[in-house]
Amino acid sequence: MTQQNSRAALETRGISFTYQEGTKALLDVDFIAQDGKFTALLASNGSGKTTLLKALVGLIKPQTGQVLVEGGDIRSMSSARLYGKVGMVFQNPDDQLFAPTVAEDVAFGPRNMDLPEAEVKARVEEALFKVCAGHLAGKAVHHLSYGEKKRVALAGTLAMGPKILILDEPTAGLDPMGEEGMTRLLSDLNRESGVTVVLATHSIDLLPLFADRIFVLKNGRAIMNGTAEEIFRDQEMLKSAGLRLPYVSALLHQLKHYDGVPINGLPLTIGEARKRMLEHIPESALVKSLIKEPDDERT
Amino acid sequence: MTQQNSRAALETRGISFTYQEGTKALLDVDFIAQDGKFTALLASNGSGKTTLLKALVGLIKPQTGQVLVEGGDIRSMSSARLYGKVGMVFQNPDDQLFAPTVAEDVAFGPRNMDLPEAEVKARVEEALFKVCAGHLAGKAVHHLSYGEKKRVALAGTLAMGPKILILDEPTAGLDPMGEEGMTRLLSDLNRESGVTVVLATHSIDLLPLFADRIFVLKNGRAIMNGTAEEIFRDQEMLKSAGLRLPYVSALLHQLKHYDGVPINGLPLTIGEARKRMLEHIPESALVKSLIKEPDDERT
Amino acid sequence: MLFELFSDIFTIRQSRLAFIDARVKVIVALGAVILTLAASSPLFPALMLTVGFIGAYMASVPARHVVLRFAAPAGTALLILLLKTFMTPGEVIGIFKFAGLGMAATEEGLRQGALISARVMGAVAVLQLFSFVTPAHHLFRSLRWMGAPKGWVEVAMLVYRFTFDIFEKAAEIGSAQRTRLGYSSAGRSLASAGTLAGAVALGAMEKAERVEEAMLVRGYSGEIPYDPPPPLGAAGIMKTAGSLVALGALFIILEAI
Amino acid sequence: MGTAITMTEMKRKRFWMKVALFAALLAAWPTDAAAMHITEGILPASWAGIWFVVAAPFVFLGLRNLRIRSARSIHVKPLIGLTGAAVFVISCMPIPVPVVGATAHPCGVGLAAILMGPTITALIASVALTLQALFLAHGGLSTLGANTMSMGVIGGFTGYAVFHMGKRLGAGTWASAFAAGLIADWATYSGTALFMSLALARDGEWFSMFLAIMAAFAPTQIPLGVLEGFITAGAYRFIMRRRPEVADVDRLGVVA
Ligand SMILES: Nc1ncnc2c1ncn2[C@@H]1O[C@H](COP(=O)(O)OP(=O)(O)OP(=O)(O)O)[C@@H](O)[C@H]1O
Ligand SMILES: Nc1ncnc2c1ncn2[C@@H]1O[C@H](COP(=O)(O)OP(=O)(O)OP(=O)(O)O)[C@@H](O)[C@H]1O
Ligand SMILES: [Mg+2]
Ligand SMILES: [Mg+2]
Repeated sequence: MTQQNSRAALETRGISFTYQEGTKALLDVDFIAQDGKFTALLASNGSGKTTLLKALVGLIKPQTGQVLVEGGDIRSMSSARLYGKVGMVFQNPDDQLFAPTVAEDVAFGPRNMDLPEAEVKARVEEALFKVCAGHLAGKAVHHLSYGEKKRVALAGTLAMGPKILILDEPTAGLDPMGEEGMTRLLSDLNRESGVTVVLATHSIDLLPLFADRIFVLKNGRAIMNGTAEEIFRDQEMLKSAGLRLPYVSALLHQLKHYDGVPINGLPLTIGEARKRMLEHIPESALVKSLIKEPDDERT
Repeated sequence: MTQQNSRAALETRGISFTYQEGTKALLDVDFIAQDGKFTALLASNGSGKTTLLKALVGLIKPQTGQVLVEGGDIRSMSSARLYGKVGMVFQNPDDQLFAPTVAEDVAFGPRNMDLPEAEVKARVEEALFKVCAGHLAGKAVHHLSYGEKKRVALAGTLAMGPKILILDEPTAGLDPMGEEGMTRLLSDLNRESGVTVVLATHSIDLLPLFADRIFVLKNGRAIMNGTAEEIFRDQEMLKSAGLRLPYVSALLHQLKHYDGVPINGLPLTIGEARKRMLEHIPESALVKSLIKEPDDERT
Repeated sequence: MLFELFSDIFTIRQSRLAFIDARVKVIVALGAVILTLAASSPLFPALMLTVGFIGAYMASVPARHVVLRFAAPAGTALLILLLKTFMTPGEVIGIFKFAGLGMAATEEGLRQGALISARVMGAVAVLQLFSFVTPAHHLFRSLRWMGAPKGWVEVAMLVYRFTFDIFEKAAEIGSAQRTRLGYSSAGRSLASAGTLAGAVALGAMEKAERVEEAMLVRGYSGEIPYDPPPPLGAAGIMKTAGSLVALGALFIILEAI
Repeated sequence: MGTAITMTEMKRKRFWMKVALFAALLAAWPTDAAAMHITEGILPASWAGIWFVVAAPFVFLGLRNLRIRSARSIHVKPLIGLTGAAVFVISCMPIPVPVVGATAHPCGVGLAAILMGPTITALIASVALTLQALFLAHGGLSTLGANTMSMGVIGGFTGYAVFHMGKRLGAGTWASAFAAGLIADWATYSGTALFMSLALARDGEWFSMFLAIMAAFAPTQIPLGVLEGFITAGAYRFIMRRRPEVADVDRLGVVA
């Protein structure tokens, strides 16, 4: 899916937004999410991530500029058409589960689309299955754990069959397992089902590394965009945006620039870092007997 | 401060707690926080961290077992005495800022201690200074950013002058700079002002590494406690508790056990990891010209 | 204390009664309450009370919880009994000394008091058994099916769903106030309680904005859609009619005794 | 006890002694007394039905209001649902009553009426009372009409009227909110006492029954009403100071 190139699924052209009491939350932001790609917004607290995402789905109306969904201005789109294409998952799952039970909640979207009840049922089941929450269908929403709520909230959007999925901090508040599970889930949705994924996050070590393209915001401006490699290569920019390198990259960066180990490029994941490190350790220094049967915990 | 040893500031003896509707949130938990030390509770979502912290300050009453503060059972302590010694900072700052302005909010605790107004003023100023929020004193609470709210909430507790500080997920929701700032702040409070710090977290890469002792909870049981080195050495246990190694340690672990690099011990921080890695890279491979003037970004 | 009771966890436990169509339960429960109120002797209400206890036991509701829920109505029932016994004119059956004063209990009063108290306990038992074995969302769906005003049911669903969240928030704010000694004197308690109420109300209004946004992006256009339950069917009608006839028969028999 | 008119001095004295006895009983009962809501089963079918008929139009006014406002702006329904839940939670807050040493619960209608207006308050009250009857065994289904009438309608409308009269007469917001909370609470409890006495008394003696019930409730309700006044005023002041624009009556209020 990732091959079909360079059609913009979502695009903003020079949008600016100022909240009623005067906070300039977005300043002349150009943003593009290519069709079928995984795009991340990376920025520190209060940089305007949530505001931008809300503008993308028409929940706030920028004072200047344009928001385009598949080339069409969202101002000229009916909300039924817009929300049939674009789904949004908010940060706090408690605010987006409003029915008494999980199944009813997930059915909310499809029912609003006036689908026949049989289709609604099928979609609810499929969506819950996708997020590994099939067993929760009959449960009361207020009895779910935080991680379960996050997944059900995602299912509620997936059930509407959006081609574009927008998520605000999908891993915030999740523990390591939950974080990894959610990341894998989103990556699978993107690669296997071809869903265009756009997400905002300020966590650095896992989620952004899956992105085809990362936009960095700072005080409401999109100060840079590029691949993860490009973004994390620019340390000045990262620092000024209040971000940092992933821990693994920071280690290798320090080995290179403080100790003089001539590491190639800037590895971002553990797997890559291992490869780069091994290039500098003489074969003779390796101790075969240390090697355990590799299990599946590699990242 | 960390020298004076082994007096328990906080202790629980076999406490169990079951919520009204039947969730067994704590099961026979023995917990100790030594005086002047930094103690972390590390566990995945829903393991009982928050419940344990609430039990420590008497907000919930365990059905069995005892909670001791400086050796005294909290059931026999007046709330003025208890909360004069022990301060608690909750996870969501929005739920603990209840005055219209920052200064008034921070003054809430000291005023309730019946201190003279001059003393209250002094304490407010000092507490705000400690959390680097002196400039916010006159601001309206709902105009603060999330990170600012977190720091002000901490100031509100510090202003009461507690010897023991309990925090629930102090870095949750904070961006990289906020996370680092909060971690440094807590570490300074502990080392310089001698405050006993107890906190709960499920983030792994930064906060727990500052702890003198870590307790791991799983389904309401304290399954292990020890130094960070001890905890992260036990991978079986980590996995069963839904946790993982810090990213840097994971890299070195994989280099050792998948590739056979004979790394000594298990480094947890970037600094340590660098040292261990350099032991295996021949001096001759290093390229002096790569080395930049080191700035202060080392962790 | 009050809020701890507000729990629907028991309706999730499997029990035979939980599987009965909620519409049948609603109609039968209403019938039972009406008959209980119409009773002119305490026998039928007493039967309902017994049924309520047995049902709660079958649904494995903890006894402690049952006692807690019945405590307040039982208090009222007792009060009514005393009020009626001592304040209704009629044939005096006993005089009790209280604070140097004779209190005359009358037979007529005792009879009336016992009847009303029995009705209270019987009707409460019916309702509680109903709520022990009927998940709230089944109730809402039935109400809509029965033609209850849509707006009312929608508001009720939202209130029900978010009560739990908001209660947690209230508890959290209260705890934060407590650890900062906000309840260390009567005056402070009062101020803190006011702040707490305000913070809870404001928090709810702010949450409403976020909830509304989440509803909008999922196609909300002013009405919460629902899936109408299938027709009650012959079996359901038979069950309802059968239960009502049985209740009616028992009522007539017990009234005649 | 004869009719109120033929009461001799002696009988009158005895009457009040009995009232004191019931008041003591009520106060001593460990759970909060059911002063606010009429318990399930107390009203005979006829009275229960009458109050349903009387209360229904007010709830329908609330529904109509909801419909009109929802048509104009889509946020009204979630806003009312959430605020309703908040009022419900507030009405479950345990308040220690100093005089009798028991805890009781505020009724919250004063605050609801200020924030949402009287007809929406009637609607919310009917919802909250239904949930309470089912899940807390407070109030009841057969007494739902009467309880909606006393709490939602009598309490709500007096609270709303007092608040706006207070403001018009130049009393400050705090004082107006205090009065609204206090009067709404007392009005609710008077309504409850009135409905109970009407149902419980036989011909001619309802007034003494009314007085007895009022007196029995008084030890908790008089101080509780004052506390509720403070809480209502505190809550309203908090909202006004934090987010004055949110408390704008036109967003929620009902003078439509
Ligand atoms: N409803 C609002 N009214 C006024 N200002 C707002 C509102 N929401 C956000 N802001 C302000 O707009 C700016 C951008 O906020 P936004 O929530 O978009 O940031 P964010 O990047 O999502 O931050 P976070 O990581 O904390 O979620 C901030 O300065 C914030 O204080
Ligand atoms: N008020 C409550 N009523 C009932 N059950 C609760 C309540 N609070 C927590 N629980 C349950 O108790 C268990 C422990 O919860 P707790 O909040 O202590 O976990 P935690 O480790 O703090 O999780 P998290 O990382 O998500 O904050 C969980 O199963 C939770 O669902
Ligand atoms: Mg955000
Ligand atoms: Mg927690």
